[in-house]
Amino acid sequence: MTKVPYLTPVPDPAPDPAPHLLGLGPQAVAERRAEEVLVVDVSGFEGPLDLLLTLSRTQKVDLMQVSVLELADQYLAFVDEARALRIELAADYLVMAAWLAYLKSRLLLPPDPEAEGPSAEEMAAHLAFQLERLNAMREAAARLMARDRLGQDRFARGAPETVARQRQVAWQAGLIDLMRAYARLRTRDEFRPYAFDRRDVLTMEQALDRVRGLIGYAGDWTALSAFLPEGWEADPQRRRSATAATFAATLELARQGAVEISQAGTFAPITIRRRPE
Amino acid sequence: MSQDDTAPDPQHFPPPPLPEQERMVEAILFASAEPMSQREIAARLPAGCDPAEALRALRARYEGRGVQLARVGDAWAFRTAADLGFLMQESVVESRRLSRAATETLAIIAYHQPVTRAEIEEIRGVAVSRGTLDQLIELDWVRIGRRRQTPGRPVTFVVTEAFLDHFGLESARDLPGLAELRAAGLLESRPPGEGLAPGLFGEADGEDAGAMAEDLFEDE
Amino acid sequence: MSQDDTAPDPQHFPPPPLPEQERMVEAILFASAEPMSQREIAARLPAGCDPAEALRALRARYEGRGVQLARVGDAWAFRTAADLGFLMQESVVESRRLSRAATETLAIIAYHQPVTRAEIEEIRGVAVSRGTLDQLIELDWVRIGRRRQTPGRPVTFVVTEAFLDHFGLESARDLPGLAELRAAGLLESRPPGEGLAPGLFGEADGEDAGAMAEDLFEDE
Repeated sequence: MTKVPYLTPVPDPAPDPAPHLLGLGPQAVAERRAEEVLVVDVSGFEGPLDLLLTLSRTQKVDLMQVSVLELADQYLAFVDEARALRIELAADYLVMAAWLAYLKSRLLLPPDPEAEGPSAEEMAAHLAFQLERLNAMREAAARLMARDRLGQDRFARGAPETVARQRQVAWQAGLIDLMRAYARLRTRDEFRPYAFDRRDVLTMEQALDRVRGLIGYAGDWTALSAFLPEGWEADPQRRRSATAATFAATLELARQGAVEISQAGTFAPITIRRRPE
Repeated sequence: MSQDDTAPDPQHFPPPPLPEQERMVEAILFASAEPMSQREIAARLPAGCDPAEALRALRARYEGRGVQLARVGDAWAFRTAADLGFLMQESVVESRRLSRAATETLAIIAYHQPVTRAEIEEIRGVAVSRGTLDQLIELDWVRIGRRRQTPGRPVTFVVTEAFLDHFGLESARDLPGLAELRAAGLLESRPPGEGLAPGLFGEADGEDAGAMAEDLFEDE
Repeated sequence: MSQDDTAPDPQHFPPPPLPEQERMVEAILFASAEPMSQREIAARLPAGCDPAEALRALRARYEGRGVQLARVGDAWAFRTAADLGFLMQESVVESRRLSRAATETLAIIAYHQPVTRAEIEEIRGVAVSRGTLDQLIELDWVRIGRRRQTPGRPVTFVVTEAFLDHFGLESARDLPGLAELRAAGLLESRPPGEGLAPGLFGEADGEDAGAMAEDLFEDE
């Protein structure tokens, strides 16, 4: 169902053209029919509960005393009338009608002691409660709307003053900055932009590549120093860098589960081997 | 207010005397069209001020005046006295009349908050169209609250500070007739009786059923 | 005021008492977006009111308050009391690092004061912009000292008390010397003669070379 407005002209179920319409095309007949459909403003109701609430007012009793049986009759009569007028009611109105018909029959029959679930009276009481609650909310809404509302009865300052955002810049400089700046200037002749000198540095990536390649041959414990690249052992600075990078690389490989590392004691030579399969 | 806000700060001057603080709060609130929370006010005051005390004094001072200091939830604002509204009729901005669906939905949210869409539909007996809630949210009278910790974790709706401001309420507890409605049991969500018409009375479980029904009733 | 406004009109109720008129004017002026003339106010008030009297009373009432009833040309409006204008400003303090040029210039002045502009430029190797010195003077960290008794009698620059205060120094003589800076590891450059070709680095290109290196470490 894609379109269910409350009021849709019902297409004629029985194509039984009246005599005076004979001779007209079927389309013209349909148009005439559509014009005859009486439009009743069912859309004025906010659903079946609203309709029930309106009907209950005709009983001219307090909502607590409303006769649900009578209400059911009124509702069913309304639905019948709408049908007679060929007004297509939305599905929930029909569901409500069916339920009320059921409730009515339950209310009229002597109670069945075997029956499970709520009794007919309980169901009727719940319906009455729902009507009362809807009515209460409707009254609350009216009271709310009748309050002294802002912009209608109460007013805010008409000319609010804008708060100026002042941007204050606090310049920051510490003594260290100052001294650094001065030192930089005074040592300018010896100053050079900081650049990493890679000539004597073995990176961890390089070491990792190297150890990965060699570890396949190290089934037995092999000293870490054996993995240092050639030409890096002699110069202390290069050896330091190569050792550190290689050790870091083996740690990484150990983490990956590729090698095992062993050291007999503090400062003892570090040995590694491929992890046995 | 946290400790820090009230703790004396040795780096600052002592706070101005209370009458002066009252003047300051008066100026700050007069200048703002929107309610301001105590925290916001305090942020504008010199260090060490106590807006709560100043607000109390200020409110008493404006008692019975043409302009009043109104409490709006956790915030404060100057508003003209309601009995003088007739003088400002020219400045009334004609607001679009709210539909009955919208006013009812608003009342249900205010009195039952936090409330889920399924609960609103249960009370009204009809699907709530997206447009109705959108309108209330756009008016800044309703906002989405926390999710209900029930299956489907449906969102709940609550009313806002702007709602309180608009309707002249200090808090949602001051809604007219709230106590009576509660005493009458009309704000309890009574479980619908079993065997009631399915889909009509709240058995529509949460968002999905609502969304489906909504397509059918887009025009309210 | 025309005669008609004040003449008693038998068709209307008697005008409200003056305190009530005062309340009304208070509300009208509060809610108005524009200052309102006495005539405009009168047009809003019930017949027979005396806005002039109400305005007088209202003005007296707000005397010394945080908000004042101010006369704006021929019209009236509420305004924040002049002495509380500072509350209408929300100051956002934005801290920014001093530029490299300013820091260096400041350092040179601190270490060499009193120092002329030409001397600063000689040490920095680049021209010192007027703006840099202006900024330091505005910050009250640098001031103009005595003129140097040399040809041209150039002005000298010295650091101020505020400078010493800000940097926590008792006197400019407390600034550590180069040797101390180096010992403290504050000299980033390597000791000279480590196999670097002199002239390749750090010569002549003052700002540029430095700025390049600096970009790696701090945003200025």
